[in-house]
Amino acid sequence: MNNGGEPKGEARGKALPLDDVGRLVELLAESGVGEIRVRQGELEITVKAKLEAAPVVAPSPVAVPAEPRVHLPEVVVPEASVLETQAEAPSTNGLHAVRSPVVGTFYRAPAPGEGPYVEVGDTVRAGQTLCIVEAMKLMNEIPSDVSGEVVEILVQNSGGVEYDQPLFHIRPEA
Amino acid sequence: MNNGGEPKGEARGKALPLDDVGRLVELLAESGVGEIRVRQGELEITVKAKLEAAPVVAPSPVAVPAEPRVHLPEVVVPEASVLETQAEAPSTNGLHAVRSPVVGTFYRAPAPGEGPYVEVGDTVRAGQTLCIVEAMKLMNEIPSDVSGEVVEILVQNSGGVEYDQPLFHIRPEA
Amino acid sequence: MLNKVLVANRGEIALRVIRACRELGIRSVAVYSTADADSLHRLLADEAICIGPAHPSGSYLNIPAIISAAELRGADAIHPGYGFLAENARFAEICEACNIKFVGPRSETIALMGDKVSARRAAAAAGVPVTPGSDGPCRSAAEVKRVGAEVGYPLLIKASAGGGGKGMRVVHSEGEVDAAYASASREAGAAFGDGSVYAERYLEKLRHVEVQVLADERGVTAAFPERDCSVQRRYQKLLEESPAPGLPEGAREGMKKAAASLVETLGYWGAGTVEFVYSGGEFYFIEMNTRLQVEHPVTEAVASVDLVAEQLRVASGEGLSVKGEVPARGHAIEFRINAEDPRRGFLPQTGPVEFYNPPGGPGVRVDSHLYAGYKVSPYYDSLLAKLIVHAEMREAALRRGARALDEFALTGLDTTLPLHLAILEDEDFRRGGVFTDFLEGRELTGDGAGLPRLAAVGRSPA
Amino acid sequence: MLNKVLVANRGEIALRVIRACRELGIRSVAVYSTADADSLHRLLADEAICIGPAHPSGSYLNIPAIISAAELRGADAIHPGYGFLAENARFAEICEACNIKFVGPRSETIALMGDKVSARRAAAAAGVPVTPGSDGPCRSAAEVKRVGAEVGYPLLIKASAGGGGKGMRVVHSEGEVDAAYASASREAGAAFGDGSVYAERYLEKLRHVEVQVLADERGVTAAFPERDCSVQRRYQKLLEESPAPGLPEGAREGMKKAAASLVETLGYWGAGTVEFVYSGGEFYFIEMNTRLQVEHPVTEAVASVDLVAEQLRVASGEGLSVKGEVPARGHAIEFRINAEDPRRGFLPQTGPVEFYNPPGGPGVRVDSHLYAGYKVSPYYDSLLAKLIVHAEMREAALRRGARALDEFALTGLDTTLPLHLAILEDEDFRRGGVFTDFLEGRELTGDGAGLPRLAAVGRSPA
Repeated sequence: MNNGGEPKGEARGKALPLDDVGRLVELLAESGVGEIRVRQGELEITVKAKLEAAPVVAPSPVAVPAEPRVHLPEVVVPEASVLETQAEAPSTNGLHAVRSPVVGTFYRAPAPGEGPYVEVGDTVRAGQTLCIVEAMKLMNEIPSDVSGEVVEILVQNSGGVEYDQPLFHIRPEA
Repeated sequence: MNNGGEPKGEARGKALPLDDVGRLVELLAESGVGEIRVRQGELEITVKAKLEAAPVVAPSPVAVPAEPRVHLPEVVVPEASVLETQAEAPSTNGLHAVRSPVVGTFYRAPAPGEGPYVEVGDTVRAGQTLCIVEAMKLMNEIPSDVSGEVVEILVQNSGGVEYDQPLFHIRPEA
Repeated sequence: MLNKVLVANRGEIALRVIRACRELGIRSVAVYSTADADSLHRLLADEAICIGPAHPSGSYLNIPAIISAAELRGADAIHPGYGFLAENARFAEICEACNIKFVGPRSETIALMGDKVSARRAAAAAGVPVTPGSDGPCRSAAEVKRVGAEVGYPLLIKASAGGGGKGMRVVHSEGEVDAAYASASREAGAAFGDGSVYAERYLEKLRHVEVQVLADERGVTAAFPERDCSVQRRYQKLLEESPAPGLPEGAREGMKKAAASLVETLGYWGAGTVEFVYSGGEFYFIEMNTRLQVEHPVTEAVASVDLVAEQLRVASGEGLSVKGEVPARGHAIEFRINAEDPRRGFLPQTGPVEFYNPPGGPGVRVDSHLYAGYKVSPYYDSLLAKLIVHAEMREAALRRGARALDEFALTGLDTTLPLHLAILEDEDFRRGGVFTDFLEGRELTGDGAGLPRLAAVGRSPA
Repeated sequence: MLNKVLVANRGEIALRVIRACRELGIRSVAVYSTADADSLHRLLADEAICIGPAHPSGSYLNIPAIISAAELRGADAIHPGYGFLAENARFAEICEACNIKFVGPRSETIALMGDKVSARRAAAAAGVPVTPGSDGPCRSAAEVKRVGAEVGYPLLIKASAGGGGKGMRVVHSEGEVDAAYASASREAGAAFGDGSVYAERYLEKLRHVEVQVLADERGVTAAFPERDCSVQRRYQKLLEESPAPGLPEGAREGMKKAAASLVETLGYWGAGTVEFVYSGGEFYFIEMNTRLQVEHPVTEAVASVDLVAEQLRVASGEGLSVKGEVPARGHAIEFRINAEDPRRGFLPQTGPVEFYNPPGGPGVRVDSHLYAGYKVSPYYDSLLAKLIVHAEMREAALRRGARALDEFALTGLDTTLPLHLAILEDEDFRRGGVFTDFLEGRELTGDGAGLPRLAAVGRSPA
C-alpha cells in the first residue's frame, strides 16, 4: 500500500523536470512567497503556497513549527486565565503588566492596618515595591519593573494569585 | 492495507505518468505547500493542497459546516483506488473508464476457449459487451457506456474485481 | 481454527470482529461501500473489498456481492455482526449452500426465532414463561377479541415479523380492537412484507432484562449474568448494565435457567440473547436474538469472556472455553454514543468529526470506528461509539461512567453524551431498576463539567 | 474521605490521580507550569493553578510554590504521583508540618528507604534476602576490597542515594577497585549530592521482578501478584507484565511474603513496591519505591483493584478494600510509549502530536495525556502513553498487545511503538523470562501492519 517512494517512471520518454519542481518547492517554503510559476517553451511549472486562514495566535512560549500541518481554528476557551491573558495584552493601549513571580496571597499593604503601597493614579518608579505576595509565611515584596502610572490593580487584597498572574497595569513613562 | 494485490494497470503503456503524480503528491505532502502544477507539451499535472477555510468538497450529500474547524491537509493517500480515481478522471487525456458494477471474477471472453470480446485498439459502440464479471455463478455481461477506442484493459483475465473498479479505458469518439 | 473470515458489516462492530480475528490469528476481509472507503474497518482489516454503493441495499445488504467477495478472497467464514444480514435466514442458508461457514446458528434456527409466533411457541415448549396471549397469529379482529376475553385488557397487538416497535398497538378495551387490528396489520405488512399479527397481555411498569447465551456444536452451553436494557427511547436501547440492579435472586436465576433450557431445546449454537420483560415480580419471554448484540461488551466485562472469540471458536468447530452459569464480577455499564441531538428530538447528525479524544484510564473501554476527520454519513445507523465502564460495585461504575463521559471529547456533531451524563444524575436511575418508560417525559439535560472544556481543546490553537 | 487533593505532578499520572479523585467524589487541584497551560491535567481537574515556569526546578519541583498553592486552594492532601517530589522526604515532612496530608508513607519511611544502605539494612532486618555485600557504606576502596574478598567478584559498586544507573560500576577483580570506587563516588556526589557508595555481589543473567504492596494505618497489608520489569533500556523500564512468566511458584510466594514482611516491619502505609532481582533461582532485595509506580496498571488489571483509589482511601484514614495475598486473574502487559526514536538511539522527540487515535476494544486500557495538537515539550520526561492489555492467558495478552499497538495511531513524533511490536515478535520474549540485558545488541525493528495505514488516516482528506 505504501508506494515505497521509489521513482519508477523510467520508460516515459521525456522525463519531467522534477528536480526543478523540487527546488521551486523548497524555494517557496523557505521564501514564504505565495506562488511560483515558471514557463519555458512548452514547459510551465507553478508552485503556490497553501492559503492560511487567519494566523494562529499561540500564547504559549512553545515554538510553532514553520509549517503547521494540523490547523485547528482559534476558539477562546472561556476560562479566567485565558481571558486575563488577553485582557492584559500590552498591545493596543500601551499598558504594562506587573506579574506575580510566585504563587501566594496578594497583600496591598506591608502589614494589616497599614496603608497600601500604591493606589491607582500613583506614579511609581522601577524597583518600587507595589505589593506583597505571601507564600509559606514568606513575604515577597513585588517591585515594579517599569516606571510609570498605576492604571489598574487587578487583584483584590488578600486574594490568591498564580505564578505569572498580572497584578498591576502600569502606563510606562514616555 | 493491502489492496488485494489486484493488478492496477501495469500494462498502461504511456497513458498517465502516475508515478510522477505520486511523487508530486509526496512532494506536496512533505513540503506543506499549497499547489503544484506541471505542464509539459500536452501534459499538465496540478496538485493542490486543500484551501484553508474553503468549503470542503463533499462527494456525499452530507451538509458540511460553513466553517470546517479541523483542517488536515489534503494528501492523496497513495492507494490504488485513489490513484485509479485520478487516472480515470476524464480530465486531461479524455479517457473514459468502464467500471465494474458488481464484485466478481473478470472474464474477457464469453466462454473458456473462445476469443475475447475486445482487444486494445478495437473500436466499440456504447452498449457493446466488453467482458463478463461472474458473481455467484451469474455471468454479468458488462457493456461499454460510450463508443470509442479501447485504449487499455486494466484487469487480467480471471482476476477478481471490486465494485466500481475500472476495467477498461476507452477513448470516446470525438 | 478458521483461516480467513469476511466481516459482512461496518462501523464499530466490524472493527470488533476484525480485532478478534487478529487476536486469534485469523485473516480478516473487510467489505465496504463506496461511502466507507475511508473507514477504519477497511483500513484495519487484512484485506478489503468494495462491494457496492453507499446505500445498504446495494452493499451491506447485497447478498450476491458479499458471497462473491467471500469467494474471490477465499474466506472460509462470514461474520455478520449485528443488523444488516445478521438475522437473515436466507443469507445464512446461502452461506451454508456455498460452503462458507456462517458465524451464527443454523439458518433454520434463525428462521424459527425470527418469527415471533414460532419463537413464542418454541419458548413455551422449552418451559420458558411467555406472556399470556394468542397461541399463534390472530387472523382477524375477532380472534384478538377472543384472546382479550381470555387474558384480559390491556392487550398488545404485535407484528409476527416485528421489531423496533413497528406494527405494535396497545388496546385498552374490546371496543378498540377493530381499528387497532387493522392499522397494526397494515403497518406490519408495509414494514416487514408480512401483515400477520398476534396478541398478548400488555404489561406495564416493565423492565427489559436479557440473558446472553453461548453454545457450541457439541451441545455445551453457557448462560451469562443478565443485562438490564430498560433505558430505551422508542424501543431503541441507549444504556445497558449488568447485573440488573435490585433484581430478586429468584428472577435472576429463573431467567438464566430458562435461557439455558431454550438453547438446549433448540440445539442452538453460537452466541444468542434471550430477551425477557420483567414486570411485577414475574418474567416473560419476548424474543431471542440469534446474533451478537450491540451491548455484548457489558457481559464481556463482568464475565471476563471474549464473546466474539467464542463465536469464532464455535464456528471453527472448537469447544467453548466457558460453560454453565458464568458468575459476574463487579458491575458494567454501556453507554451508546449516537449521532443524535437529544436536545432536538434526537435529530440525526451527520458530517465530519472534528476533534476526537476518547476517555482512558482504569475500567474504561471504548469501541468505536471514529477518528478526527471521519465523516458520519446519513446512510447508516447513528451509533458512533460505545463506552463501557467496569468497577467492583454499581455505585463505583456509575461514578466511573460519569467521569469517562465527562472526558469524552467529540466535536463536530451533537451526540447523546450529555443525555447519558444527565441519566447518571437522575435519582431514579441511580437507585436502579427503572422501567422502560424511564426516558418518557423526563427533562434530562446535563453538560458535565469536562465536556465543554475538552471540546475547547479541540479548538485551541494547535 | 479527603475533600480536596492537590496533584503535584503532570502528564498521564496527574490525569490518573485526577480521574481517581473524580470517581471518589474528591475535588482535584491541578498545578501546572507555563509550558503546560494547554495540558489535559490542567483541563480535567476541578481547579488548576499555575505554579511556575517551564523548567521543573521552578514548578513541579518547587516545594514552596506547591505548598502555597495547596494552602491557597484549601487542599487537605497532596498526591505526588511518581517522579518529581514523590520520594522527597523533606517535601513529605513539610506537608506534614503544614497539616496537609501527604499521599504516601511517613517522611521517615521515605528517608529510610531512599538511602540504599539503610534500606538494605531494613530489608535484612525483616528477613528479606539481600545481595551478599557490604553492611553499610564503603568509606574507602579498601573497604570495597574487603567486601570483594568476602563475597567474591564480580562486584557492583552502587551509590547509596542512587537510582537510574548513576554512580554504578561493575568491578571484575580487585585490581579494578580503586579506579571504580573513585569514579562511582565522584559520579554519585555529582548526581545526588551524596558521594557515599556501597558494594555488593554483581549478579548476571538476572530478571527484575517486583511486588506491589498496600498498607493502611491500621496495619492491614496486601501483597499483589508480582510484576516482571526485565525489559529495560539503560535501567529504564520499557515493558512490564504480571504475573512474571515461568517463575517457580516458590520464588513467587517467597517474594510476596518477603515484601509483606518488610511492609509490616516498617509499619509502612500507602502504596509501595519492593523490587527484587531474580537470578539463578534466588531472589534478592534491590530497593523499595515508596510511591506509585508507572507500571501500577498491570497490577490493577490482574488483581481488579484501583491502586490510586486505595492510596486515597488510606490517606483518608479509611481501611484498605483488599488484604493479604491478592490472586492474579489472567495476564497483563504494559507498553510504555515514549517520545523517543528507537531507530536513532532513542533520540528524544518533541513537537506537536498531529494525529492521535488510541486503540480500543476488549482488554485494552490507555493512560495518556495526549491529544491531537498537544505539543510534547523538551522539559519533561518522554512518556507519552501507557498501553495496558489484559487477557486470560499470556499468549492471548501478547496477541492483544500486538493488535492494539498495531492500531495505535500517533503521528507527528517518532515513538517506541515499533520497538514494542518488534519485542512481541521476538522468540525469546514470547517464550518469557528474558533477562535485563534482553534489549542489548538486539536488532529490534518492526512496523506492524496497521501502523503506517493508520498514520495515513491522519493525513487523508478530513
